[in-house]
This record gives sequence, structure tokens and C-alpha cells, in this order.
Amino acid sequence: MADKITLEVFRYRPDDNSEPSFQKYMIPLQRDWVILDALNYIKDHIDGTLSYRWSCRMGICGSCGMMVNEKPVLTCAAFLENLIPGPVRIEPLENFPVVRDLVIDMRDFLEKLKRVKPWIIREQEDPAIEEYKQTPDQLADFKQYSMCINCMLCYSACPVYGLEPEFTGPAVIALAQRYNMDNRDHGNSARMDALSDESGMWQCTFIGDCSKVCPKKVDPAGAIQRYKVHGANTWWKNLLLPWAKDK
Amino acid sequence: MDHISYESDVLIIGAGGAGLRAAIAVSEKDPKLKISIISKVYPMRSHTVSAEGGAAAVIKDNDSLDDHAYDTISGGDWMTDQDAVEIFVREAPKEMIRLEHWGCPWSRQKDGKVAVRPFGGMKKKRTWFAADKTGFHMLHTLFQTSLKYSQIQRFDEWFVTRLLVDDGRCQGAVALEISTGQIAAIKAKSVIICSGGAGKVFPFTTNANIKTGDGMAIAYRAGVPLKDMEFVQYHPTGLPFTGILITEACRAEGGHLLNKNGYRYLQDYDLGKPEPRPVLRSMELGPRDRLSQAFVQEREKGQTLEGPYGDYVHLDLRHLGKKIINEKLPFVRELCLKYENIDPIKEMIPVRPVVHYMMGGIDTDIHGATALSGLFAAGECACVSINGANRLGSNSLTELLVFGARAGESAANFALNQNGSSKGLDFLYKNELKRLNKQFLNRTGGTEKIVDIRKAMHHVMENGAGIYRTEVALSDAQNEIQELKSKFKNLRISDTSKTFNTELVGSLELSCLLDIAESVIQSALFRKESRGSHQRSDFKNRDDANYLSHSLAYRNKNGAPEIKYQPVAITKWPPGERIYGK
Amino acid sequence: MKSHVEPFWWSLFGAGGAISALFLPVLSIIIGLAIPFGWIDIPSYEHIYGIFEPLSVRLVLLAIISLSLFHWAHRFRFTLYEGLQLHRFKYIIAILCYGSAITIVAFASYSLWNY
Amino acid sequence: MTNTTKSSGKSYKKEMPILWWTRRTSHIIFVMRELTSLGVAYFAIILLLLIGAISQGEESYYEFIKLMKSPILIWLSIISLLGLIFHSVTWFNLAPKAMVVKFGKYRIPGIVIMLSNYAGWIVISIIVGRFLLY
Repeated sequence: MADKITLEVFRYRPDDNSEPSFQKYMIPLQRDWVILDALNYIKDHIDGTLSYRWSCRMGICGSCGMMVNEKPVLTCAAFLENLIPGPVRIEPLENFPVVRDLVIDMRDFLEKLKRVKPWIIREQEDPAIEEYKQTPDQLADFKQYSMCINCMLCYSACPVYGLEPEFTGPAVIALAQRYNMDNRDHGNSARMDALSDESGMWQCTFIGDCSKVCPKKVDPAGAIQRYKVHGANTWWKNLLLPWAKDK
Repeated sequence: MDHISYESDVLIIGAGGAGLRAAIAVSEKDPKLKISIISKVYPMRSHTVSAEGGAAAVIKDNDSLDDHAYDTISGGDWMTDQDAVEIFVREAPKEMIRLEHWGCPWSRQKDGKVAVRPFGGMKKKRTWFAADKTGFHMLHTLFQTSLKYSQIQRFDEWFVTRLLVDDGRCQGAVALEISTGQIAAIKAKSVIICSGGAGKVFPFTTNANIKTGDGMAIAYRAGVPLKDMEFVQYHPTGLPFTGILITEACRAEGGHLLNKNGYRYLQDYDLGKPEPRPVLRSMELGPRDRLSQAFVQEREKGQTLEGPYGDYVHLDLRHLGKKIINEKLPFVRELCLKYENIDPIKEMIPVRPVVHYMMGGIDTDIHGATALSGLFAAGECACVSINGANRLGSNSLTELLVFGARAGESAANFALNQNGSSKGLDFLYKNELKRLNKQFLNRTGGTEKIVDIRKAMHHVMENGAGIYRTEVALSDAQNEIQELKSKFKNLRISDTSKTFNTELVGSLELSCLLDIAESVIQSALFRKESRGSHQRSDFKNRDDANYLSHSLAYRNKNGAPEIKYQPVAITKWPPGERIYGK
Repeated sequence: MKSHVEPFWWSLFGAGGAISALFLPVLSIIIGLAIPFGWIDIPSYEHIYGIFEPLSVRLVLLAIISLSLFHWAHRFRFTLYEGLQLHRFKYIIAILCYGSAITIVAFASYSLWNY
Repeated sequence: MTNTTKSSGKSYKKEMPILWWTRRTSHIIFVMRELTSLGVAYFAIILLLLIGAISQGEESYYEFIKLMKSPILIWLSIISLLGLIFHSVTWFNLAPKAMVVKFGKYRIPGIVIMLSNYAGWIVISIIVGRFLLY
């Protein structure tokens, strides 16, 4: 095993009015280092001006997603050892505006998340005396979609989002489904309103890369297709049986 | 430089579990109140996300509030305020049900009711859990629910540098917008700090990179005392290199801790007899401090294993079998596979004690109020105190909810009784602008590197204020921290950019860490007894006659901590002995 | 519930996708390859005419043809949007795609009716 | 809830190249999958023309068969058939993602749905073939 490896890191510093460029760093190669450890090494010992986000280093906070050799990954879960001999190219997540270096602007996601009402909607709120019942099977219906850590890898992998920034996108639709399929929730039709317009789920052409890159196996692509089936059924039901009520 | 200011009724610093719960509480109290939440990271990045095991609240018929209270108080080695604990256990079930109503995907029984699991130091099963990602699900549920309230305004990725205190009350904060480098005054009628702990003063910690004690430090600098800072909880089972936590649930499901001879060494430390099945409050399910201390003693006997990242012992789950591990502990298996390349179904997991939680923090009463009028605190950054000398596992997530909500309600009431802000705020803001520009933003020269000071601090804390402490080691540590503080004045910041300058943020965090480290050492130095997580080799016994009281670290004029004491509130559980394994 | 036409087109796309996946390959093998290459005897005119004589068979055939065309119209519309980044012409593209499908379906209905 | 953070207005956005999908194999496969719709449309029109020819009489039927034997149409038939088969395979493989079939509490696994799709395909092909030829 070689004892050094080169990282080619994307640099962008708007204050200098400079164009983006790649900077090479040679770092020691350690068996148990992930990409993030290498970046921390650069930050501490070679170049303090490199900016990136990170926090938990255990794949749950969702901060450290980047493009590594053109694939979106969580850098805390990508061992350097698997990228030998390098050089390893590290870029900010694709499809997002870059604030600086490896830091992307993800405010668009938060705006979209709010639009699909990601909270329990009840016809009436019950007092907090007793839990709502939910069997393990009912929990299993939506559990997968509740695992999203908002790491933005799916947005980065989604060409539709790259082409049409209006597109609501994989994670947000999966999270809408997370609530739709929760037996405690009655907000399906309110969310359908937000998602059935042009920027909603109908934009998705099922490329499927979002599900491939998801570190938590949320399967947003599946969530979107199921939502389309549901949306189409609802549309026909409203057309043919306008008096029937949706959940 | 532009002068920018924002106005709101309640300002919340920190957007983790406690901050979000507080924000919802304020929103519900009076929808007219305008709320600002400021956090140095996006809410879903907050460290609450990493909590695995669960949250305790009495809900089953065979359990009782008094049982929960007693477990908490004895677990805390009688340093807990019993009035606070009584409120805590009483309000816990309601808070947990509310979170359930907001959609938290709690694991369930077949009949659809919430399931509970056993946890270390608990006599009854009362830990609610969402598989082994409880904190993650709680945080995302709270965050997503908070999106419902349009009166909540978020300042994502802003770093608070100072509280605005004028006319004897806290009226907001000055904060740096990380993405642009602009510094603004955020004025408010009341302020709640929910900024989490400060595990990053230590080298081996389960804590995320963001846990640098910023909120504790700014309160401390504003004259608010930090309470019980000497009590630092080690989690007995972290992965050696990364500090990643391997949840107590592993042991609750029946995992064994083994020394290098494959022997369940806990039986040698008054923690009960080894049984094949897990027994509550016994052996591997004993309290965290006792387990961590047993590790150190075992190491002194030469019975631990040696690895590239220090000594360790083994956590053995193999006998549980594939089915139980995959069903009950899937995240643990995922972590081991992804970060240490170990499969717990086939191999033993190397573990060591790692700093996990700070029992101490900003001194508050049972309403979350601090000594400074208009300033409230909740969560790990606060010390109410329900955790005493050693926090009971799975109480911290519940604490976020109970005291987050209480602090929110108190801050809302306080704000409703205030008129505008006082005139002096603009002057204070301008002063802070000057200070930041001089010390950080326009800094030139300097030779000391952030990483060197940080590493030196880690070394000082590990050696001087670790699991076992002595007068000599603590005094040395205090001197060394002073040296590091003067080195900090000569810090070199190579990055001059205004845009997302993480080196700038790192140096602001480091200044907070040094203040916290100093207060931990000083509080530990003054407590000449052993109690809970605070173990003095030179004072081996608990000393209720002299030390059944909370330490309060005040910052004096020279910036050094001064220790005072305040009695522990005892209601109905007189100090007794902590007995486990019987 | 707001009403949009997107679910309608998607339903036709989905139905067309399924029906074309099930029916077209076998028809294509017979008509496009087996007969031209002489792997099988050319069916006699009488036989083939008889097959399509019942109205029900013609209706099934109409369903296959029209749903397949709507499947194409919807999918091709997005292929143009994305594959060639023509989203700015989205209305023209939509009209051309669905319009030509509707025209051909109208023609198909006419010719199957007048069989 | 609103978000106050202001943009510095200087962020950098990389443009996607017009033929973005040529850079990754998975995207080329995706575009090929989408282009199978041309095969579907082509063959639907062939079917329509065949029916038209049949309805116009015996002569035009054989005329049509002859036309199908011309090299260009042979090639088009081969290409469109490959497209159709690729369409069928991708469609059947992906269908379980969109369809969740429950049998009481029991969720039928995706693989079962997929395999029943293939079974349906085979059965329909046999029925159509027999119907057309015998």
C-alpha cells in the first residue's frame, strides 16, 4: 500500500473574484481514514483556508456530502483505501450553487420541504393523554421514508433537478410520502396539492440514480413512482366519483 | 461596516432538540410572538441527531414516577435537585406522547402501543426508542413540525458571539452570518440558549465536531455561572479511533464486556454476578460512570488490549445471533461495518470509554431561567439539575423535551411582559463589532496554529481531568490551560475571506472551548471528594458533609473561574448509597 | 384538490407502457421479422381478415395502438425536455407530441371503424 | 417558518452540458430506455398501416407484406424490436417500485411482482401468437 495519496480539491473563493480551480494536496494514506479525515488533515496541517461542512462523522447528520470522483457520497463513509492509487477528485455536490470551496447552498431544499407540509395533519388534534395506536406493520409502511437525513446526495444525483431547479426533488417527495403513509396522518390531499403541479412529482422520469446514491436506502425513486400511481388514481376518482372523499 | 439588526420577541440560540421544542412551546403559548432560531448549523445537523438508544418516560402500568425519580437520583449520586427530578418524571410521559402525536416513529408493540426497552441504571423498562436512531427521529420530527409555524424565523448557519445584556437583562445577541461574514444584532425580549454540550474539550468523545460549548461560554462571559462542570460523563463503549458511540442498547439486549482474557471483568467491581441473560442495574447494565471506571482499573491491572488508538476491551454481541442484531441493533452493525470494518455478528467490537455528556452547564432553575433576567437555557448546555453527578442513560433526550418546553414557556411569558429594548444595545453591538474585527476578522500576524492549541488542550484535559483526577494533575492542567489561553492571543488565522470562513468559526469555537476547559478543571479541583463521574484518587469517598452541593463557576474580572457552592435540593430521597447488581 | 392534466397524461403513459410491453414484442417478431424472413408461412388473407372482423378484436387493437402512441407522446416529450434541454419550448413540444398522438389515434379509430 | 440567511449573490453554478447524459453509462442507459418510446410508436403505426392494408383488400395486404421485406423496413423492424424488448424488460423490472401490492397485512415482495410480470408477458405472447397464426 502506498503511503501517500493526492487529492484534487475544488476551490472557489468568491472574495477573490477568482474562477473555480482545482488544488492538489498530497496527504498521508492511512488505512482507517475516510475522505473527511483527509480533508481535516489538510485543514489542520496544510491549508487552513479550505472550507467544507462536517459534524458527526458517523453518517447521520448529513453535512458532509460531496462529489468524490464524480459520485455523490458522504465523505465520512468513504474510505481512502478504496480509492487507491488516486488522485482523488473532490468537488462540491453537483446541481447546487457553490457558496465556497466544497460548501453548497441548500436553502432551496428547505423551502421545498416546507411546501409539502412535512408534519402530522389531523382532522382534530387529540390531547396528549394517550399515544395514537400504530402497529409494527403500519410503522413499516412508512419507516423507510422516515430515514432521510437530508444529505442532498439524491438532489446531486438527479439530472432532472439539475436541468429544472423548480423540480421538488427526491428527498422532499419521499418525506411527503413518509407522512402520507403514516396511519396517524390525514393530510394526504393537502400534500397532493403541493406536489401535483408542474414542479412536483410529474417531472420525475424515473432515472433512479437518487435511490442508488442514498446512504440510508430511503428509495426516493420508489416513493415518487408510488406517489404518481396514487396521484393518478386520485385524479380518476375525482373525475368519476367527485363525491367520494380522499384521506 | 454596515450595521444590521433584526428584532424578535424570543431568540433561541441552538436548533437541536431543546431549541426546536422551545420554539414550538413559544409558538403555542402565543402565536403573536415572533421567534428567531439561530444556529451555527442547519437544524437537522444538530447533535441530537446522533443519540441512539432512547428516551425515558413512565408509561407502563408496572412502572411509577417515583421509580423513575429514584433511578435518576441514585444514578446521579444524590447530586440531582429532587424538585427538578419530580417535575421531570411527571412531565416526561406527556412530552413523549406529544412527540408521538407529532409523528415520531417510535418502535411499537404488536397491539400498536409504544414499546419500551430496558436501559442501564433503570429498574424498570421505560425507555422509548425508534429502533436505534431515536435522536435522529426525534430531531427530524421536531424540525419538520416546527416548519408548520410561520412565526418562527430561522437564522441557519449563524454563529453567536455575544449576548446583548443591558439594563440588567438579556436582550438579544450579536451573531456572525457564516456564509457572508456579516455581523448583526438580533434583538429580543428574551433569549433561550439551547446550544448543547462541550465534549470537544476532550480528545476521545462521541460528540460531534460542532459540540464546542459556545452557548455555555457566552452565558459564562455574560456573568451567568456554570454549574457542576466537573461532572463529565464517559460512555463506557465508544469505538477507539472515531469515538463513535456503541449504544447501551447492545448491553441491554445482552452484550458482554470482556477483557483480554475473555472474562466479564465487571463482576470484580461490585456490579453483580454474571448471568447469561441481562439483569437490570447489574453487570453490563450498571451505570455508565462505574463501567468507565472499571475500564481504567482493568487497564491498570494490564487486562485490557492495546491498539493503534489506545487501550480497549471487547464488546461481544456474537451470542445474540444475526436475527436479534439485525432487528434490534441494525445501526450498531451498520456503524461497525462502515467505520471499523467489523461485523458484530462474527467479531467482537473494540470499545473504550469516551466522553459522552456534560452533566454541568448553565445554571438554571426548574423554569429554565438563569440568574440573568431574560436569559433561559435548556438541554445539555443547561444544568437544572436532573443529571447530578452522573446522568442516567436515556434521560437526556427526555430532558430536551421537558425542559425545552418549560424554558420556551417561561421565555414566552417573560417576553410578553417586556416593552421594547433598551437604548444601550446599539452601543454594545458596535463594541462587539470592534472586538470581532480586531481579534478575529481583521487579524494579521499571529503564529499559533488552531490545531496545536486544540491538541494541547485535549492532552491537558485527558491527563488532568479524565476519568480519575488528582490535586496535582488538576493544578498542572489549570496552569497549562492558562498558557494555552495566552497562546490563543497570538493565534494565526490564515483565511481572510468573508465567505464561509470555517477557520474563523474554528477560532471562535476554540476560544469557547478554552473557557469551558478552564471551568471544568477549576470545578474539579475544588471538589475534594469522589462522586458519580467525578473520581478523585486523592479523595476516594463521597463527602456529603462538605460537598452535597452544586459548584457554581463564575467568571471573575480577570476572566478566570471562581467557584461558589449552592445546596442540593432534597425532597423525599435522603442521600443513600448507590447499589448495583443486587 | 387542484386539477391538473398531468395525472391524465401519466395514466395513459403508464397504461400504454404496460400494454406495449406485454403485446408489442410478440407482434413485432411475427410481423416485422418472422413473416418477412419467411420463418413462418404468410397467413392467408382470409385468415387474417377474419381475425379482425369482430368489433371486440378491433377495439382491443385500437386500445393497443392508441395507448402505445400516448405512451410515446408522454415519454418522448420528456426525452426532448431533458435529453436536449428544450424545456423552454415545453408548450410547443407538448402540443406536438400529444397532438400527433391524438391525430393518429383519430385516424386509427376511423380506419378500424370502417374496416 | 422562514429562513433569513441572505445570499452573498456570488455563488458559482456549474451549467449542465447539453448532452449531459453522455458522461455516465447509467445515464446513457436511461436515455436509451426513454428512446424505446420511438420503437413503441413506430410499431404502433406499422400495426395501424397493416390493418389499413387488410381492410383495403387482399392485394394491398400482400403489397404491405412485400413492403415489410424491404431492407430499410427490415432494419427498422430489428431496431424497433430491440427497443421494444428493452422497454418490456425495464418496464417489468421497475414496476415493483411503483406498485405495492398488499395481501392483507402482508406486502408482496417486489421480486414476486416482477416475476409475475414476466409470466404475464410469456402467456400473452403465446396467446397472441396462436390467435394470429392459427
